[in-house]
Formats: sequence, structure tokens, C-alpha cells
Amino acid sequence: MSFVDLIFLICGAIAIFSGWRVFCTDSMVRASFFLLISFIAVGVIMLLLGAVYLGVALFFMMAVEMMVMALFMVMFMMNPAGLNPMKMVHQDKFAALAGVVAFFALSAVAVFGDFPDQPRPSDLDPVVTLGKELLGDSMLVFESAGVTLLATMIGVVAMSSHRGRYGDANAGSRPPGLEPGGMPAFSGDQEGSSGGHHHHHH
Amino acid sequence: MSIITVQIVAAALIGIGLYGALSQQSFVMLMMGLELILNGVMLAAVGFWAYSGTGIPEGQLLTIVVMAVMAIEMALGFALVVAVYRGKQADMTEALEGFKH
Amino acid sequence: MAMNWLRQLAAKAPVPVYPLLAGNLRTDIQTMGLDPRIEWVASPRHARVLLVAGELSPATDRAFGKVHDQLPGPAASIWWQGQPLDSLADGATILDKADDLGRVAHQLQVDLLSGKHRGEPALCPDEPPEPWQGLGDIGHGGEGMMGGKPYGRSMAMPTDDLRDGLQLDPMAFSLGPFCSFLPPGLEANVTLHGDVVASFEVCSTPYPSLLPGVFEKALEGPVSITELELARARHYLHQLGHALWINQSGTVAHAVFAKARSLKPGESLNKLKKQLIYTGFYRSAGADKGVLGDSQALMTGGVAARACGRGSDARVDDDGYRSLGFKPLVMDRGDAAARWWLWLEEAQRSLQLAHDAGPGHVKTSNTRSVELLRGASRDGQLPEDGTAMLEDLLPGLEWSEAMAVLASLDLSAVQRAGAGAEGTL
Amino acid sequence: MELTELLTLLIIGLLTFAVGLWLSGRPITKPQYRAAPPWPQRAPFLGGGSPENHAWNRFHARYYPMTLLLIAFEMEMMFMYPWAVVYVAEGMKALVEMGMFLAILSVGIIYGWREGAFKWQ
Amino acid sequence: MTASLTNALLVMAILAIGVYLVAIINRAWANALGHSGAGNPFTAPFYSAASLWVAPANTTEAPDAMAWHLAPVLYLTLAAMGLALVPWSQNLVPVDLTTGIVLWGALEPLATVVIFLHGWSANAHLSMLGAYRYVSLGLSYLLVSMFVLIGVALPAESLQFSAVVESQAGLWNVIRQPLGLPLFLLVGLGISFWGPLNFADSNDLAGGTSSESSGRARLVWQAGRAVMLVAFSAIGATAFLGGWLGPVLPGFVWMILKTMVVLAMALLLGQLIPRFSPDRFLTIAWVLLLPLAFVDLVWAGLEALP
Repeated sequence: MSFVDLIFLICGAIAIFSGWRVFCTDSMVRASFFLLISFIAVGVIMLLLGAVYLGVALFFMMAVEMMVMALFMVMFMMNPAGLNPMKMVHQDKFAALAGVVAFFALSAVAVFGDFPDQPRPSDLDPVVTLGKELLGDSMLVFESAGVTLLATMIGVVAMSSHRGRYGDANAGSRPPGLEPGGMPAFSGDQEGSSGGHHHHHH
Repeated sequence: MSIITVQIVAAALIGIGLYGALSQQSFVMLMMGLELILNGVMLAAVGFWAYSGTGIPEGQLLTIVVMAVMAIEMALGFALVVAVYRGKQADMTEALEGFKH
Repeated sequence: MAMNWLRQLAAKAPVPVYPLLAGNLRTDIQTMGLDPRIEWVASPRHARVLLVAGELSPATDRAFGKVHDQLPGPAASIWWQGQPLDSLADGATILDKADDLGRVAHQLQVDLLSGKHRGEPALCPDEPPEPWQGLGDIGHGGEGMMGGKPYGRSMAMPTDDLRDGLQLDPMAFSLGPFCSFLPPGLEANVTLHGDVVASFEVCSTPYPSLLPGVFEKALEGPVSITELELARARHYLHQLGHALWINQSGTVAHAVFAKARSLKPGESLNKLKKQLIYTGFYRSAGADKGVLGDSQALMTGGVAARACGRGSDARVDDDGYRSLGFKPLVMDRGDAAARWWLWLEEAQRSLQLAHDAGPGHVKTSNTRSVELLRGASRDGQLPEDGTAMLEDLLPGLEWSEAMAVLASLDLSAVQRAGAGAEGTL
Repeated sequence: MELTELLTLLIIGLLTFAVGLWLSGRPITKPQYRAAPPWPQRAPFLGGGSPENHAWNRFHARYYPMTLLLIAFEMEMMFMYPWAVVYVAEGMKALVEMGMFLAILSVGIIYGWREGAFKWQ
Repeated sequence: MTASLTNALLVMAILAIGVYLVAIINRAWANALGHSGAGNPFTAPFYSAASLWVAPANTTEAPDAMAWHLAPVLYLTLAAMGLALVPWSQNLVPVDLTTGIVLWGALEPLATVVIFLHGWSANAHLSMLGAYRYVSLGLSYLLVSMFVLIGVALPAESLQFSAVVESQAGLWNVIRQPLGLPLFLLVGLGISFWGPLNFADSNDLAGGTSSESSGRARLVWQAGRAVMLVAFSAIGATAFLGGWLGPVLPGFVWMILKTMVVLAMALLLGQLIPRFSPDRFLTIAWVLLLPLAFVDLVWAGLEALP
């Protein structure tokens, strides 16, 4: 077993272990950062596979995304630090079964499938080929990504902003019905009052 | 490290992610599950790219597209969480059902 | 006792001291901090020695105990201008002269590091804020999602937000009276939404500031304007230095305090003024916040009122000042930066007045109405405490802005130390 | 070879981590179970005041619209790095394409600015 | 393997010297600005470090114990990894990654995560405020930093720091892309939360994220900040001041000199400029600095075209 194999095994184990920890830790902040660790481990595997750009880029993309994830976790989750232990799951058994089935099915594909198994050319520079591709054949992908991201940005601002163009985003909506210490109430009588954000009824 | 081991790791990530996405009540935790699935997909894509023998850039491009999907999913997901919370002060997936008129 | 080499090195470091002000003594503390053998720290966690300045009142005993116990032990206290607490009186270090602090603190540090001084006993009982052990599934003390008191404290419940429509948990706590970033003695119940102040309720007002000796005398009879104005300039520079420190310009603040220690009549503060302008101090956090309303400005008086365009300055009623061609300095912006600006301008002008008054030994003539460091005395009436206005002024401000606004206002009541008592001069 | 560089980076990371762990001393991991500083010392510092609740609660991060914009906008960095490498080789074409891309995204930034996304909510 | 180890030890040595250097320069500036208590710049850092070393550790009532313990260590580690990317001379590059610029870009948000964890894990109010405030800064200077560094990657046609240095053989980037270095200085103050951008550990929060920590944990935290500042200065010198390039003197001497120039500039700014309001800095970063970074990039792009 070579050194690379060893590091691959360690990183694979870290990625899977911390991915699993995400769903069994009480603290939301910990959960987000366990996910980040999982991503970082995958990024290291990518580096080992020779994807020098994607591996490193995964670090910065995911560091930002998980930071934001943690922010929103803490903003909107009750008991964000898991001071009281909790388990907020439904259809637990079914979900676990689905996960296991998916794992075995995909592994079977990996083991029994017939994939090319040759190392990539040693003189290949992954960053340069990617750049050429972006400016050449896949230019459409590139530019349409720009438009999609623009749409996302506008949608995000419109949905989350309080000071909407047409006044308060929640003007006319009723105060929420939450019993102190209880679960959030979402009874039907509150519907129809949410006139401020009808634009995301897709 | 070979294509098979890499794909098995990816499969495990996808499996765990699927479990999370199906079981979690909270919308933000559900997104974590989705992220984990996409994490596995990205790893698989890079694995195929690395062992394809040609190093065609499409493999990398696929990974980037997955990342973009992830970013968009997260941004829109959180914006939705904010909007729902503003109206109902809830972050549960069930609360979203109120929006399915 | 023998010390290992690390402790010997550590003993040579400036003593980290947390200043606990049990009286309105910030100016003195700032001057004492010029001693290179000590270093004021912002949190008691960073300190090895606690300096208790002033006389503790029984009302603050509990709060004192809390801060005292938050120094990581072994730690010890130095008492200055006040009697040690009974429980700590045994072997207490008492400081007689402010200049001695460096030597005394250093000796205490050596004793603490060498183990000769074993540290002071804790004042609060060693138990969690609420009993928690044994409750809940894992003995954490809470149950359900938000219920109980996990780990000894309860969890917050959401409330309406003041700006945004999101109902999230407020952060509520009481602050003070021994916070280095609040006026000494100010105790407040603060509610934060995010890091924006949602409510600021004053529980106990800051310690009254005692008039410096020369101002005492000015209320009794004529005093030399030179002396009076030098004291004034020093005071304003110290205020400005505190604002600089709050805004993370510790080095500049230190230099300002050093300058204030040895002010000379006629000295120019132009260099400092330019430096503050060019480094953007007047545009730092909170600079454009804290605009006082009319009644608030009148209540505060002095510089704060003049920064709001109210030209009241008792010095215009004084023949001594009139003979020097005195005119009040007025600005009309009324925000924190305007007050900082005027502090420096007033200090500069005071130095000029001190210089002009010097040769002829011009004296004050009006004892009925004297311009004090904050506001004016009218017929023996001294300015009263104005901290109540903070309850209107601070809500809505982001935390650092709120703290900067606090550092731009001097709201404590003014008191006479009594005839003949020594002031801060 | 890239792997050697990565190995060096790994060694540096691990070495610093180990040194840092040693420097920061023995951890007080479970304060409630082990000999730890006394309770009053561990109370949050509020200058003599006391908190009503835990600090850990639903905190209103007032810059949240910015973070959402950032997630979307940051995606564009993924495209920019490979673009930068081939920029000189591709010349004017690369400049125009990236200019278009950035111009599109700038619209999003300007929109966000107009809607007050870069302010404390 | 041997080469890797030697390089790693070299970086560790630079790390230790760097912390000392930051302490010296900072005190020297303080003395120059009229701070009488800064002490002898050469010996005082040792005393202060020893003082922190012997101070007892602290913890809080219910901290996230693992994060509380690891955050300072991780911050130091990130700083060391940043330092590892610096090419000290043509032949002396500890880690010459082909995507070094991207890795530096990744260290910044990772540092944000760690700083947030440091403030969060204490479960104390003032440190939490510092942590949240820092995140708003950390997430908004990030794009500026990335654009500015992509600007220097354009003429180099590479994301490798050594290639960036070689591309400056004709003219340094500080002249070719005049907006780059000033913008990057702000990034440096941000990543090490120094001076005007010290939102995390500020005086108005009684020390912010470190208000609850003491002793050796605090020593590691402060050392991490210093190393981060050194790493940033060295990267700045590499990207804008031509790295090891220079006449007469050997390359690494030039590199050290240039690093010290950037470091001294950052430290001076840190002492002179008061802290920004977090609220306002958010707006400034997106509305002023980001467009300026765009301009810098376009400038760099037009300049790099043959």
C-alpha cells in the first residue's frame, strides 16, 4: 500500500464518518462544520486524484457555504447548540433503509460496472484544459451559469429582504402562533395572510 | 486508491446524504442531506475524470456544474427559509406544506 | 521561593491588571496606565491583578464578587482609595499613592508567580448558577426542546424584532457596574437583537464625578484661569482618549494620556487634530450616531449641548474670560463625532486661554455660574445625572456604535468632594 | 511533482497542529465532570452583570441577505480561476467573455445594493 | 521525503521568527507613536509570552469544549499553511502548488470559520457578538481578495506563486496594478482582525472572542494572528512587490525585506486607524471595494494583453 493509498483511506474514512456525524450531533453548528470536514476530506481525495484545481476550489466554496449554513442554522433552529438533546427525524427507519440500499446499489455498480481504469495523461494540466474548455466548447455553459446565478441573486434578495420594493415583506401577515416552549404552530388559519411573499408559490 | 474504492466512498456519502434528506424534519438539516449527496456525486465525477485515461475537461466541468447547483440550491433554500420564517416562524419541512396551495 | 526560568521571565512582563472602578476615577486610572510596569486589560480573564479603585458600596458587593472571581487564580487585588472588603482584608495590598502602582503591582506579580502569595479566596460559592446535575436524559438539566435549565441557564424565547420582521431570540443580560467599556458604575439591563441594541434600561446610574480641586475653589472664589483651563484641557483629552480606546486606537489613546499628563499653557494640539482627521477617527464606528434631541442636549449641557448648536457656556458671564475675548465654540451636528471634535477643540482653546491668562494672572470673577467639565453650575446647582436618556438614545444602534456613543457622552452627576477635599489634580 | 508539494503541505499542517496543541496545554474538555476552574470563574464576563439565558440562541445575524448573495456570487470565482490561467493565451476573446459574465453578475450586485442587502437589516 | 521535511522545518522556523518580528515591529511603532509603556521591543515579547504561558487556563460554564480548545490551534495551522505557500527564493519554495493562489483564497474563509468557532464555542455573550461581527467582515472581504489575486495571476498565466514572481521580472505588480496592494492590505488586516478591522477581539466587547480565554490558549490565539499577518505580508510581497526579484542581494534577503515592508505598513495602519463600524464596512466592502477590485482586474487584464 502506497502513501497515497493510506491518505486516501484516512480521508475517505473521515469524509464518511463526519458525514454520518452531521445527522447525529445535537449542535447545529457542529453539524455544519462536520459537513465542512466531510467536504474538506473529499477535497483532499480530489487532490490525490490529480484534480488540483477542483480539490482546492472545493475548500473555499464549501468553507463559505458551510459558514453561511451555520449562520442560518443558528438563526432559525430552536435550541441551535443542542443544549437539550433532541432528535428531529421522521420516517427514520425508511430513510435509513433507503440510504443503505442506495449505498449497496451504487457500490455494486462501482464494483461490477465496467469503467475505464487508466491514469490520466501525465502531461495534462487540469487548470489549463478547464480554462480552454470554458472559453471554447462549453462557453454556453459558462454564460448560462452567469444568467442562472443572476436569477438566483435576484430571487434571493427578493425573497429574503425585509425592505421589499413594495413595502414591508411581511406587511399584513399575522403574528405567528408559537406556544412558549412548544413546537411552531402552522395551522391553516394563517394562510392567505402571507400576501407579501406570494412570488415563490412554484 | 482505484476507481472502485473512490466510487465506494462516493456511494457511502450518497447513502448517508439520502438518509439525512429523507429523515430530517428541519428544512436546513434536509439541505445538509442534499449537500452530502452532491458531495458524493462530485467525488464520483472527479473519480471518473481521473481514471478516464484521457483527462477530458467535461469531467471537471460536471463537478463545477454540481457545485453551481449546490450553491443555487443553498442560496434559494435559505431565502425560502427566511421567507417562511417571516410568515410563520417555523423552519420545519411540514411548514412548507402551507405553501402548496 | 524559587521560580523556574519561565516564571522569572513572566515576572518581568508588564502586570496585566483589570481596573475595577468603584468611583468615578477613570481619569486617574488612565494616567496610572502610563506606567510601563503595568498594562490595563479589557477582561478580567486576561488579568493577574485586580485594582479596586474607590470605595465599594454594599450594593455592588455581589457584582464585585463576580468580577473578582473571574480572574483566573491565583490572583490578588490591590486596593486604592478605599477599604478592602472584610473577607479579603487579611493581608490585603493597599496602595497609598497612585504613582506606586507599578512597583506594588509588580511585587504582587512576583509573589503570585513564585507561590509566596497563594491567591485570594473566591467570594462566590463554587456552585453552578442553577442546579442541573441529574436532570434530563444525560444529566444536563433540561428537557424537551427548549425546556428546563440545561447546564444551569435557561434558553431564550423569541420576541418581535425592532426593524426586521424576523422573530428571533433576544440576548438579554445585565451589564456592569464594572465594565471597562461603560461609564464606571453604570449598570444596565440590555436586550440585544442580533448585535443591535433593542433596549437599554439603566438600573443604577454611574458614580458621580467629583469636581477637581480647582473647580471646587472656583465655586468659592476667584481662581487662576490658567489653572482652571489646564484642568479642563486635561479632562477633555482623557475623555477623547477613552473614545479612542473604545474604537481600537489604544496606542493613540496612550499617547493622548501621556500628553495630558504634562500639558503646558499655549501648547498646540494641531498634530493630534490632524492625525485624528486623517486616520478617520471622526468617521469611525458610531461617529454619526447618538444625535441628541433638544431636551437631551440641555440636560447634558456643556460640550454635548454646544455640539448640538446650543451656545450655552457659563464662561461668557465671567469678566475674567471676557477680558480674554472668550467666545463659546459651537457645532450643530450633534452626533458623537461632533462631541469628540469639540473635546479636542475645547482642550486646544483651554490651553490657549491658559496661556493668554498667564502673564497677567487673570482670575475668574463669577462664582455663581461656573462652566464645569460637564455643564455649568448655576447658583450652586450642579449638573444632575443624565443616564436616563441612554434608554432612548441607544436602542437601534449596532453594539460598537452604541459603545462609541456612550464614549462620547459624559452623563454622570457632578458632585462636590466637600470643602478642602483633594480632587483629582 | 504535485504530490510532493501536497505532502510538504500536509507535514506542515500536522506539525503546526501538533505544536499548537502542545502550546495550548491540556484541554479542559468536560468542565462539568472534571476538576475545572470554579463555577464563578466560568460565568460569562459581563462586568459584574449576569445573563438571563445561554448565549447560544437564535441569533439574528443582520447581514444575512449579503451571505446569500455571496453564495451565488462566489460561484463565479470557480470560473474565474481557470479563466485567469488561459487569459493571455486566449486574448481579447477571454476578456470579452469574462466581461460579459461579470457584467451579468454585477447587475445582481447592483440590484442587491438597491434593495438594501448590504445593510444591517 | 527529506526535502519535504526540511521545507516543513524551514516554515516552522519562519513561523517562530515571524511571531517575534510582528511583536518587535508592533512595539517599535507603538514607541514611535508616543506609547511610553511598550517596553524594549526586543525583550518585551518574551516576557509577555512567558506571562501568558504561566497564566492558568479558563473555561466557561457549558462550552463546546472541543471547538473551544481546537479553534486557536486550527487558526495557527491555517496561518502556517498560508506561510508555506510563500516562495522565499527561486529555489526555496516550501510548497509550490500549481493552484497556490486558490489555496490562499481557501484559507481566508476557513479562517473565518475558525474565528467564528472561537467566539461561538465559549457560550458567552460578548464573545459571541465578536464572532458574528467577524463573519460579516470575513465574508465580505473575501471576494475583494480573490479578485485582486486573480489580477496578479493574469500576467503570470498561472495560479502558482512562483510563476507570479517570475512574471514581475520586467515591472512589479505594485506599479502595473496600482490598486492591488492597497486593497490587499485591507485583506491582511481583515484576515488577522488587526486594528481597524478588529471586529472579533475588540475593546468594546472586553476582548470579544478571546474575552473568556486566558493563559496558553490565548497565547496560541495571539501567535496565530501574528503568523497570519506574516503570511499575508509575505504573500503580498510575492504578489505585488516582485518577491525574490532584486539586484545585488540574494533573493531571500529581498523577500524578507519586502515582507517586512508590507508587515510594517499593515502594523502601522493597525495602530493608527480606528475601527470601522461593522455595519458600514459591509456596505463599503460591497459597494466600494468590490467595484474597485473589478477595476483592478480589468486594469490588470488590459495591461496583460500582448
